[in-house]
Amino acid sequence: MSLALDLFSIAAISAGVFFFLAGTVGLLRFPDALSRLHALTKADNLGLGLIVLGLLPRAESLLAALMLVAIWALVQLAGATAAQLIGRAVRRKGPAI
Amino acid sequence: MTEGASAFAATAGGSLLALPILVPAAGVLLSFLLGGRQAERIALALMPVQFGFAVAIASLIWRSGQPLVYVLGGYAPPLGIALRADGFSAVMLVTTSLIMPAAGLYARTNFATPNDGTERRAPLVFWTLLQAIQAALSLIFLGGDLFNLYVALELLTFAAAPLVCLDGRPETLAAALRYLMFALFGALFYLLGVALLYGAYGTLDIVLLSRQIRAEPAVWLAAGLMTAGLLAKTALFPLHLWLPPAHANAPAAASAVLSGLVVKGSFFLIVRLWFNVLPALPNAVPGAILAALGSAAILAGSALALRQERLKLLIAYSTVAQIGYLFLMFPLASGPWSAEAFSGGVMQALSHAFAKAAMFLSAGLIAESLGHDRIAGLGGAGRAMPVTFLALGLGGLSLMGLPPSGGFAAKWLLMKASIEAGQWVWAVVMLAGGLLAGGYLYRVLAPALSGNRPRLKSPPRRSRENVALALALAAVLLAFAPPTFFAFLQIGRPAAGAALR
Amino acid sequence: MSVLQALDVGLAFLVFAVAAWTVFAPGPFAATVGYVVYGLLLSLVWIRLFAVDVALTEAAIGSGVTGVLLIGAAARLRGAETTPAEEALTGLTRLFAAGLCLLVAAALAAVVLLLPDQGPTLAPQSMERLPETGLGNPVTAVLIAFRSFDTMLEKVVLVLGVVGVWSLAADRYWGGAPGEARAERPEPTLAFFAQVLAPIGILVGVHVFWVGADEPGGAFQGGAILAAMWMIVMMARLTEAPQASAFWLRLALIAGPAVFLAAGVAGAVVAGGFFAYPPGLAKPLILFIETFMTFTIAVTLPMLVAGPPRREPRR
Amino acid sequence: MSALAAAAQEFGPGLLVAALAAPLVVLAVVLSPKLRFAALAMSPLAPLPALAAAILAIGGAPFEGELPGLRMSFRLDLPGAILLAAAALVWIAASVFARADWTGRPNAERFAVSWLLTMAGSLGVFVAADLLTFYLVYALVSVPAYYLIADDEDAGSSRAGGVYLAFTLIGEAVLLIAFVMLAAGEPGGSLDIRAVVDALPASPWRDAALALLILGFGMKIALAPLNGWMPLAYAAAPIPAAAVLSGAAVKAGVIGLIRFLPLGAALPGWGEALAWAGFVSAFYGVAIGLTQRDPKTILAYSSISQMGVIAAVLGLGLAGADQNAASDAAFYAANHVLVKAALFLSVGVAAALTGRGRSPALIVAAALALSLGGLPLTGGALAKLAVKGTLGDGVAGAVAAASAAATTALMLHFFIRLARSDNDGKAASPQRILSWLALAFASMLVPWLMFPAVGGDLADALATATLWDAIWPMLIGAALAAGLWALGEPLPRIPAGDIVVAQEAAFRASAPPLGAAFERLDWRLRQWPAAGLSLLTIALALAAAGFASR
Amino acid sequence: MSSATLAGLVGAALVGLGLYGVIADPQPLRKILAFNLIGSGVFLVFGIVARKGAAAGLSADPVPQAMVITGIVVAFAASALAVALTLRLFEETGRATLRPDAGTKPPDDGADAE
Repeated sequence: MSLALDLFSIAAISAGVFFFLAGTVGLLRFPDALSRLHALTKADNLGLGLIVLGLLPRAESLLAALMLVAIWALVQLAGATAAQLIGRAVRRKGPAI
Repeated sequence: MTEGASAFAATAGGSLLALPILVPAAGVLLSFLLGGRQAERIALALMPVQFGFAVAIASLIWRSGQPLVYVLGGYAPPLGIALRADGFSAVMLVTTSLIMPAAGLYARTNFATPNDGTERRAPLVFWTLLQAIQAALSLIFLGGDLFNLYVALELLTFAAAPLVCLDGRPETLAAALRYLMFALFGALFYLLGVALLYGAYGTLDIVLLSRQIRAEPAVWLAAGLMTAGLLAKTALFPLHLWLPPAHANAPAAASAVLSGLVVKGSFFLIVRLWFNVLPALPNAVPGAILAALGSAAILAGSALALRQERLKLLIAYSTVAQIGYLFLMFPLASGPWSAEAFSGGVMQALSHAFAKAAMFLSAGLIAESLGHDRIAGLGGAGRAMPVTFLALGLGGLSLMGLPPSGGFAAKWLLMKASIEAGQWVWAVVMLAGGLLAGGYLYRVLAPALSGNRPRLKSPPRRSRENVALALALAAVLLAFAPPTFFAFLQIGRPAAGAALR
Repeated sequence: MSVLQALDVGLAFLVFAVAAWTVFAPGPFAATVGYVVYGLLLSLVWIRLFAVDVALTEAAIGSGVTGVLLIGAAARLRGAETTPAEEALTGLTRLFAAGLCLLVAAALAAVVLLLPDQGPTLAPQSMERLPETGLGNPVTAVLIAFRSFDTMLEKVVLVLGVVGVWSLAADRYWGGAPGEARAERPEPTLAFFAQVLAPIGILVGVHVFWVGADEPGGAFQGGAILAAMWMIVMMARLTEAPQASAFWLRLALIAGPAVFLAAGVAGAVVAGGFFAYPPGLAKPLILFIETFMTFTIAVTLPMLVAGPPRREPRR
Repeated sequence: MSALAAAAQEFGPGLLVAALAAPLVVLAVVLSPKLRFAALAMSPLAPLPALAAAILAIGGAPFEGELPGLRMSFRLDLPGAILLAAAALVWIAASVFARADWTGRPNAERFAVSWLLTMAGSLGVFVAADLLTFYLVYALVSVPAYYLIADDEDAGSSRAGGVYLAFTLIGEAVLLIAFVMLAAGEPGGSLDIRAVVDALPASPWRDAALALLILGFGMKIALAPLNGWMPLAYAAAPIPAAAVLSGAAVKAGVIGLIRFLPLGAALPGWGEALAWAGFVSAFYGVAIGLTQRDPKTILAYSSISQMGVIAAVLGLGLAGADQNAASDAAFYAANHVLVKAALFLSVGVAAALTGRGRSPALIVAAALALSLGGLPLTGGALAKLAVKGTLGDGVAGAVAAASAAATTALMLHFFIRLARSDNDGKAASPQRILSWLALAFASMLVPWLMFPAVGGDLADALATATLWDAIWPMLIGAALAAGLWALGEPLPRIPAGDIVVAQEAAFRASAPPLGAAFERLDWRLRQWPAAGLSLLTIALALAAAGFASR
Repeated sequence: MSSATLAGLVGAALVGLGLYGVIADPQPLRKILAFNLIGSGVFLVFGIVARKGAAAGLSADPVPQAMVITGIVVAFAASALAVALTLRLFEETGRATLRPDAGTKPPDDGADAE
């Protein structure tokens, strides 16, 4: 049982790290602001989500697990808002960021 | 902690030490809360109270012949914070509590709240920050913990910097920004030194540190950093970049406080550091470096004062020079002449405080009455406003070091110590400084008492002239300080270079 | 080298690299963004130093609120970015400056390395006297009891900071509100974000303050989180910055230090000394003081970020 | 005599304080606009306590006084009393003479304040007993006199005032460090002048202190080449101011040398150096004076010369451990106080008189002028007699005789220039003429009264040999003057102040570039990067210095 | 090398970097940034001191930690004041600079009657 959970954790966290890595590469390599934003939000949403998922079985208590989920939710909220604002700014002032 | 216990046995009346800090701090909060005319009322009402505290502390020290100690909250150092007052603290407190009301009375005209009671920016800020300066200075003079003193330094900077640009002119804004930035620079150096000292000894209490201090790299780096940081706040040449524009452009009452008192705050801490924290260490070479910088300050500051076109800038550069004298006491800190050197340095701090405050207030009156403060346009002004120029001249007497004046007494003591120590060069520098001071005062006073009276925009109010004159007379009266006064200054001064206990 | 050590070294290099970016970045805006990242990384360093209280403070104030302040300033300073030629340093001066800075850093590093591994400490004494305060978090005990004088004065510094910032207002704006006038229509995305986040944030802030007595957290950290919430709400234009002349605002700004100071003076009457707490009543009294401090920090930080009044006062 | 001695002990101390206080009290009253006029009328009375104290001390015995609250102490001994008496008389006469200057002029108020301050200092230097009191009154007699010199506010007096002030302040600075050395050399920590001078010969700072003392006081008495300020100042000052400055105020330097040179200890090197400097000055003053046209300037050069003689006497006294040199030099100087002041007043009176009144005035002036050369039966002859013992019969005596001849020539030159000088158009008030006559009379009489006090024998003064000794140098001098006159004044015209012109030029050439260099340095250092680098450097230097001094 | 020592070295390096920025960068805002770098370097030195003082069951000495917290707040207030001054100066003059000539011009007649 614990082995399965460990394997699950490792898989999920590794996947999360992969998305973060991919997002970072995208942030650095993509040509314009909107596509960079696209890369970044993927890293945030998927990467963090997978890591949180991987960590959930290791949480010491239900409260801790809830906090992990809350963190993910808050980052979702912040990321979405920031992406919105940046996207709007890009549209208004042109993509020269 | 038997050692700690003996050092922090509460002295009778020690609780008095907290009041000169807490009362003006409370004044700051109340003034800001109530606003409007209340700020001025609170500030002025608390000044006599503050004087009472200062005198009471001085008399307690005088009667017991011992420094006064108070442990805050019952948590003795090293865990907690102690306040401590020695002879030097007491005279600085009294000096502050005399100059503050003078500046306050003078400033009432400039920073009055309109009759309808509408709150105005400049008055509220001025009266609030004036009290903050008082609280910060009290803390600097009484603080016994190096980190607590860091907070005091920042308090002082925060209180002083906005006063510089109270009138909002661009050049004053630039001056205030330079002042603030360089002061922050200095504060960081000080704080870094504090971190190193804590890392080495686990305490920041001055007395406890002085008992454990050893000549080791951490201590020397800390001493270098802290001293340099404090020098930046004291504007010792060549770190004076902020002082002339800041002091010359601030409102006169603020200039008087900034030049007379605020720079003395960081100087006081340098004295604390070298005389109270590090007295057991060999300090001849660092002392000589400080005095060499002081000498450069005296010569360059005076020479530059000679070349200014505006009276307030001239006075500000003269502050640069006069600060230099303060540092001539450091290479003389050990040896049989150390008491003389210490007294001379303190005397210089006191007499410059009074004299410079008097001169800035006079210069303010001159600028207001004439509508400018160009030296070339001062011809005959002394005839139109004789009392103002008398105050300016008497202050100048002290700067030149002519008798009878506190400046003369200071020079005498410092020169005697430097001759006895065989360090001639400081005496020669002091002489040159006095001559140059004579030169720049001549530039102001000679034309002012000659030629036709200029037309005044408005004659200065007699009461304000008297304030300036009273300060100048105080600088003169210091010349007659009795020997007991110098004995009082020595209370609580550890002998420099003394062997480790 | 263990994994943790490897991570430490990596973190160290990352912190250093981002710091170097903030110094050498081409534009002030980029540098400022670098600084915010740097602050977050620094919080991790603090966690690795087992100083969670500091990490929270650094993240909230050192990186967060300071970041907002600096980014706002960088945005408004566009146009002042070019350096006049006469202010540019010559290569030789730069080299000299770099050499001196290196020397200072080297001296500092040497001294730090020379410090004994088991250094002098006040931890035992703190623990010894911790029970008197009724608190569980020794850092909070130092801040509110052992060195309460520092903390009270530092609150006064914050008040002076507000006075100083406000003193930069033009005379006609005195008593008015800082910042631009409120837009007719709030930015919808931001408004939504603020509406969702603010309640959660306030909860978290109060929580951080409350647990500060016994666990990492306290008035500074909680207050900073609350402050951030208010700033977000103001940024979303859901509410306007208050007028500088408002009595309630002034009261809020001084409440922390004033209550602290009053309690300190009261100590002289009832507990035998300034800033002493009466035995047994220490914890409630401390929480009482901290409540006001938290509130004052929550109000002060946004006012410091908002800058001087820039609108004519409404009478 | 014993009655006077008793009175001296009884009233002396109080009178000493009063001597210093009286001018200051009058000054305080002058500052009140309502009482100003009355106070000014009283100013000639201000030196009276000083005069009374001097009489008590000369006739009775020396005495001391103090003001413990102000940490001031006073002492009046014989040399001081002789000079004090003469100075007080001059201040009384000149105050009466100057009363016309008190009112109705644009600078009257300023003049009055400077006058009274200078008076207080001038009387005070003769009674100050400790270093600090002496330094205070010395500053008082020196600094406020600036406004007596620069009174006219034209270019010439501004220049004279500036030069005077520069010399004064440098002199003060030099003396300050000398005094500090004196104080440091006294192991007991006493500041009493006698104590510190007694300790001087054994002090580690003996030579430096002596050099600085001679330099400092030498500037005050205008020893060549530090003489440049004197002709400018006396020519620029109004007549009564020139009288008190040349008569009374300059003697602050003389009393300084008398008080501070350890005359009891034989220091041949220093003594002879001072003596030669004095003699050089004595002839230098005459030589340049002969080239001058303005009577006031000529009198100033005569002062330079006479002060040189006094310096020489004191130098020889120091070389030979001659204790009497103090009172002898004081007597010589006292005569100069009275005569020189009276001569300056003569210039004013002569300028105001026309026609029949002028000739008698010129005769009095001639008598005064020749007194300086040592004309028999005048105070000048007594003065020469008094210092004869110290000068001796050797080289110094011969040089002194030659200096008497030179002085005679210079004074004849002065007389001719005075006789030819123009009328300034101002009417001579009776007040002025009377005060001048009174002072002239006093300058003839008072030396006779004081001569016995310095151990002189009046009969000796009237002996034929003495008379002849006095006359032959004068004849030589007269011949010299006549020769020059006959040749139509062939000497080159040297600007008044001679060497000071070069000193001023050197100052003008060096000061502004130096100041500009400081400004450039300041500008560089006040750049932010420079200040930041300074801060780092200082921090590192302090740390390294501490580290290295382990 | 312990993490505390490493942090101390990072602190020293940050101080050096910040110093260079404060000295060499002419723009006030960049200087404020650099000040904050120095500040955090100094705080890290406090941090290592605290960590080396771990004792009595605590993993770090609480006293330096408390000082750092106080220091961070003070540093923030200082930044806020400096930023406000810089912005105001920029509004008034169109440039933000620390050049020394900004303050030494003689004021016009009457403009300096406070």
